[in-house]
Amino acid sequence: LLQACSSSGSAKKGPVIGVSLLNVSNEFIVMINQAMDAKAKELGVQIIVNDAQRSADRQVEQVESFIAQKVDAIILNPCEVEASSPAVDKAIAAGIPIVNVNSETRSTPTAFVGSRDEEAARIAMEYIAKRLNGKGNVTMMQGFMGQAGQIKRDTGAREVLAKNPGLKLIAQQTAEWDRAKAMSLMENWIQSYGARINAVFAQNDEMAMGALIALEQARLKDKVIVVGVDAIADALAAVRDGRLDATVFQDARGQGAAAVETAVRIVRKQPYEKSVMIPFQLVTRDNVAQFH
Amino acid sequence: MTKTRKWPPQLGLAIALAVLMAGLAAARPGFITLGNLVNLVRQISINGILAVGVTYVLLTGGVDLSLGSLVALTGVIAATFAHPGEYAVVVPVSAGIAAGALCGAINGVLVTRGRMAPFVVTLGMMTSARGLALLASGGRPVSNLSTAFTRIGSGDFAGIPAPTWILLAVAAASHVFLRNMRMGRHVYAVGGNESAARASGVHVNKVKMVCYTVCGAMAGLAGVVLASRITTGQPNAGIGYELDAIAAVVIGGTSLNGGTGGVSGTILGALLIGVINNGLDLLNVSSYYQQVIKGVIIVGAVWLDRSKKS
Amino acid sequence: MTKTRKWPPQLGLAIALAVLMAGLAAARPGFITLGNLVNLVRQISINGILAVGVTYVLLTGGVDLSLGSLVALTGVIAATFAHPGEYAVVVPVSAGIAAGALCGAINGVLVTRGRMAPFVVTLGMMTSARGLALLASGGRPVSNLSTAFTRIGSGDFAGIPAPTWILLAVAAASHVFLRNMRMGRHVYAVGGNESAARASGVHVNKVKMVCYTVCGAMAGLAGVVLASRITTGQPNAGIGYELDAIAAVVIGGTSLNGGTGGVSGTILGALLIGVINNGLDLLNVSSYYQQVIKGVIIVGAVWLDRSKKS
Amino acid sequence: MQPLLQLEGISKSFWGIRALDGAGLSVARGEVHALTGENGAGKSTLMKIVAGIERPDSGAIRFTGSAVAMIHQELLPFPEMTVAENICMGAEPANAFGWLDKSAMHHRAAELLARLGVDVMPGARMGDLSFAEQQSVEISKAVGQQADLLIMDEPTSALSDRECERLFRIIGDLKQRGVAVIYISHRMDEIFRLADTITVMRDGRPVATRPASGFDEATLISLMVGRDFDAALVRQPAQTGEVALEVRKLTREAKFRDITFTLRAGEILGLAGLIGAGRTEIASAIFGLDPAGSGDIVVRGRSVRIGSPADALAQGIAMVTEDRKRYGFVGDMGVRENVTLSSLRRYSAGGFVRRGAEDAAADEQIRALSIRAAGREQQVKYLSGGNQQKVVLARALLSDPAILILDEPTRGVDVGAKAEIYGLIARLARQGKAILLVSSEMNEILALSDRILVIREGAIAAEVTPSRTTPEEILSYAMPQ
Ligand SMILES: Nc1ncnc2c1ncn2[C@@H]1O[C@H](COP(=O)(O)OP(=O)(O)OP(=O)(O)O)[C@@H](O)[C@H]1O
Ligand SMILES: Nc1ncnc2c1ncn2[C@@H]1O[C@H](COP(=O)(O)OP(=O)(O)OP(=O)(O)O)[C@@H](O)[C@H]1O
Ligand SMILES: [Mg+2]
Ligand SMILES: [Mg+2]
Repeated sequence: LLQACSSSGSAKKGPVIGVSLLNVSNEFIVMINQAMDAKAKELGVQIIVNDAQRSADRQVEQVESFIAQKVDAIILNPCEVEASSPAVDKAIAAGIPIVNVNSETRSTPTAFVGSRDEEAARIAMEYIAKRLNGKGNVTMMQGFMGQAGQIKRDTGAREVLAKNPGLKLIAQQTAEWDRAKAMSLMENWIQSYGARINAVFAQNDEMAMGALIALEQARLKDKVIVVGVDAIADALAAVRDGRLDATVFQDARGQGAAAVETAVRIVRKQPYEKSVMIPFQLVTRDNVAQFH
Repeated sequence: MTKTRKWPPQLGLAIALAVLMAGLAAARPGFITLGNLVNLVRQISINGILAVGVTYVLLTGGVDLSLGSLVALTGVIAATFAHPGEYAVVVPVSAGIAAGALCGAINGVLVTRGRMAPFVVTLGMMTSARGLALLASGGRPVSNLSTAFTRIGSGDFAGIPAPTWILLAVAAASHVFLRNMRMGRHVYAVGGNESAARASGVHVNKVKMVCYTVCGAMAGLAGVVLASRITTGQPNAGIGYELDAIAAVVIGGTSLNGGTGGVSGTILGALLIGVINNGLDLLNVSSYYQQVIKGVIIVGAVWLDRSKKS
Repeated sequence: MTKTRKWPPQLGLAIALAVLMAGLAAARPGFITLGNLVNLVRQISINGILAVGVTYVLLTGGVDLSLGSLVALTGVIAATFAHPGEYAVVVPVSAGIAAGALCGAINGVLVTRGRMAPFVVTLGMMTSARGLALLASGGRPVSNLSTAFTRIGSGDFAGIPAPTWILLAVAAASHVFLRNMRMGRHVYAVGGNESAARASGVHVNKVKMVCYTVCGAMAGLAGVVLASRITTGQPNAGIGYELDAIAAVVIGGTSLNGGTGGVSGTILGALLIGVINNGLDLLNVSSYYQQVIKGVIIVGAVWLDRSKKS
Repeated sequence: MQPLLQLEGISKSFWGIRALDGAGLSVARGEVHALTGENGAGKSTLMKIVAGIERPDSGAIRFTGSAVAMIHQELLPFPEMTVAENICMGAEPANAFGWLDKSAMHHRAAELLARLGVDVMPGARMGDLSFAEQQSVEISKAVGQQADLLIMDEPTSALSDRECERLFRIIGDLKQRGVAVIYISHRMDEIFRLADTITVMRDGRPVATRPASGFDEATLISLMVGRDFDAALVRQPAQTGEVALEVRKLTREAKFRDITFTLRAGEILGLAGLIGAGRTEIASAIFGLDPAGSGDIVVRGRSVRIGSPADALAQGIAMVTEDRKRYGFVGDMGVRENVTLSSLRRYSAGGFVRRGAEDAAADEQIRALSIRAAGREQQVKYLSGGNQQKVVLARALLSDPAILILDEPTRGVDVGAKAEIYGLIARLARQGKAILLVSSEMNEILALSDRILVIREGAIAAEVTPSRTTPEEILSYAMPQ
């Protein structure tokens, strides 16, 4: 429970790294967190993990606290592109190295580990375009409006739509990343458009699962393609079972481990890469086995 | 002598709802189809169950902010017992409801024995229960649930979805309890004038305990139905549900000060919120405008209800 | 014959806070450093400003759920006028505050003239203002703000962060207003017994209008400070802030029924919440346990406060 | 001379219920105008219209003065504020910027309270005061408002003789200064003592207005009640039976101490004393509303622990409380629900309320106490004060107690109903009920009691027998030494 209490009593051995995560009730972030814990143990460093609970303001506060505690390095899993930037600026100004993981901020950190959200949406939408041969009606479930993830995945998806004039975005609406809301939204779309919908792109797997269940219950799943992003366990299982058409794998473990490794290298003054890009991969029934 | 005033309390609201539905039907013929009406009653079920539960607490003049977190916690607990081939379906269902009732009872004890403001008590429970839900699930959805369990959320009977039947059952039982039972009368007395209720021999603390416990149990039931409907126990489910539930009750004419209102209004309130959400989705109004309009309609409907009365 | 009871109302809470801080200092020497204390007071500033504002409304017996959305809306509006080289910094600041005050005044009109429950009115505003924030920003953060503007959130004076100075100023002004001015007394009167206030010649509607407007203006101020601190106007900012703010007020001893309490308690309440958040982060308590513990501490502190009193 | 206040054809209905029906009234400067009439006749409503709290449906109000102050029948306290703040509310001394002058507030309050001779600290919290003390504070507030018309709606309903005397003197002073007073009361002696003019109201309109000398008590009463009526009180001391209630050394710090007495079945024991003497506190302690610190309560020979009113009711003890708005009724509920609240078990089976039986019981009580309501479903908060009191009384009676504690049971009840209630109390005693009667009305307590305990500063100062004592003697025991 009080991880720090025990270790702070003993003499400080390894470096201390402060970590501020977007939201640990999000499965994807939980996986990053677990990978970080494992890597930290392996490298003999102590990490202090704070949960920003999706609030950029809290995130800035947490980084301020890390600075006041004089940690050796900070890993930031930004809530927002702009709004989390002051955290980066403050760390840099205080001379503490800061590594961004998973997503970017406007301010440039010491190093970046992750991938670009636009890319994930692009991969997903291109898969839809391919399956529909560039022609058909698409609906899109947005994340929480105004959040970085939603904006970037929206941008990526729209790039592909622009390139495929045959794809028509007939409806789009927010389901706030939430499975239950996505289910209701899908049910309502079924009422409005019925079988006219050819594909659903959900900006995360939770919403994709909700859409999937609603379509299955309406016995329309065989007519509609559903694609999500993140490759959470449920979604991978659904792809394996042939229920979900595809999801986009983002390597949470790889990102978490690489972030800690990079931070430790910086602290130990070893050479490190300023930008570690961990690519997305499309997961379909054909290759799902390798993601378990 | 003179006549008793017998204006049905929620007539204004019912009219507002009817106008709204007529408008939607005109704008979008798909709105009034059987399929969509079934949809609608299914979609209001979970909020409806929560709203019925919190009606008890609001009637006593209290409040319960922990509903959303309890939905998550009980959903996770139920899901843990609902993997295929482990237990009969009654086990996860009872576990979820019992967990909810227990948390509700803790709220009740702190409010009555601890003499603390319900707002603070249930705010604490809201925070703690969310943490417990995350702990119990390790922060990840509990999935792979038996079909017997998931049928609670997805099944139907006589064309009406199972969650709606559940809502109808708890609403009817609560209506009868509050209107026709002695204890129900006492609920109104406590909310109307706690000192006078006490001076009349009503066991105020017992009444409050019952209300908070029932409210918790309903949250447990809602948690079970939700987990079953989305086929997972989600530790981050239900965020903000307490506000939607309280909104349904208050829109339905139950006073936050307690003592007046009832379940029939609550159901109308839940329906109003459901119709707005469903209708705006059907009209494919952009998310931004959807929120602006939703706020305006809620206030407008309540305004209509108020002004009809005076 | 009867003696005046002169137990300082928030003594229990102050003791709870002191115990908590002593415990944290013992567990983690870093807690009590100057750097961290400065941190702490900076971190509570925004919630503190909101809490001071909503104290006015709660004292009248009302409630304001729209705070969080107003923070987003006013932040976006302020940011729109805060691009470098466009306007003097006073323009975005006043625009944000004025927008907040306007929304607060709308709440006030609907509560007074519209005779609707504050819960419903401000719930509607909460939803609509969020939509407006998204509309005004096109759903994307408004960034590229002038340094003059961002200095509001990041600057300091005499070692104390600027947001803290702002909080101190509004808290001191509000304390004096509520305690020593006629209108302030009338706020308590309206919350204590509205019909008696009316019968005593207090302009109840005017008092409520002032309270809702001030509360909105404070939300605007908080929105400006937040936008400046995170260097963007974020349309999805402030979610759930209303609950934190109301929690600070209620923990601080202001009754949700109105009529008792005040700004000094509110500041203690905001401090308590801030210390819990900051301390648990410093102790590196896992986020799940952190939530469980946070709920328990809030209830425990209030319990201590209550039991000291009776 | 033009009257200060002229009302013509004032009508007012609440949801179709006619409260005022073309009422007219004329009040001159410096006049004390008494207003009386049955409960629910419309007196309070008419006065609320004059004070601008209610708006009339039709009619004309001509007021040539500058300000009206009103003491409300239902008190309007700010319980969380101090006495001084209560007194100054709405007219606080403040400078041009609205900055309060707190010491001026304190002084004004202290001075006004002293004029009425009430021993209340300006810094005390209003909610900590007894009903009577709160009433005194509100009187002080109204008197301090420098109005040229002062409306007093049953101001003395909870005051004892000493405070009443002071109030009458104040009214005399105000009259000298040209202030007009409209004085609503059900107490004949007060009306005849104070009034220049008397108006009797019935069914929403005045039925007679004459100089006080034009009335005698009998005509006044018959005008009010609408029939001939003998209000004289005669009660034969009843046969007393077993000891029903015994109280031994009941004590609560700073409130009352060593209260010891016995109460037999069929007996009416009066508690007399000045306000603040602690009578209500003693009664509340026995009923469990506010349990005592130490001492024993013995019911029918068995020592019992009474921690709440529910315990008391289970022991067959019922109480009519003095503060009816706070403890008496649930305003949002109808007459039926209020009347049966304490005895709902009797009207239910298997936890379900039997509506038929409940309706019948409610109707029976409405008839027995002639509660003037628009039906058994009318919300009690909309009843007139006196009718609310009857509802509270009905609830206590319906629980069929062996021991009945009555704290100011006829507060605000009109003469007709009062006589009926006296008859009822006497009948209950004859049926063998033990009755503890707390009353500040000397006539009432003298006429009804078999024995009287005089309470002074929380202790029993004397026990007297009504037939062998005088009001003066009782007062002499009650006065603080
Ligand atoms: N706000 C209200 N709503 C509904 N009915 C009301 C309201 N106020 C008064 N009434 C009704 O108007 C009638 C007159 O009431 P009012 O209080 O004026 O009587 P009153 O003469 O003052 O009686 P009392 O001697 O008992 O005080 C009563 O029948 C009462 O029920
Ligand atoms: N609820 C209360 N809280 C605190 N003090 C109270 C309360 N009620 C009464 N008191 C105090 O207790 C003392 C005794 O009051 P009590 O009401 O028992 O007197 P009483 O003899 O019944 O006179 P009356 O009923 O005419 O006021 C008073 O000094 C009063 O201020
Ligand atoms: Mg009256
Ligand atoms: Mg008394």
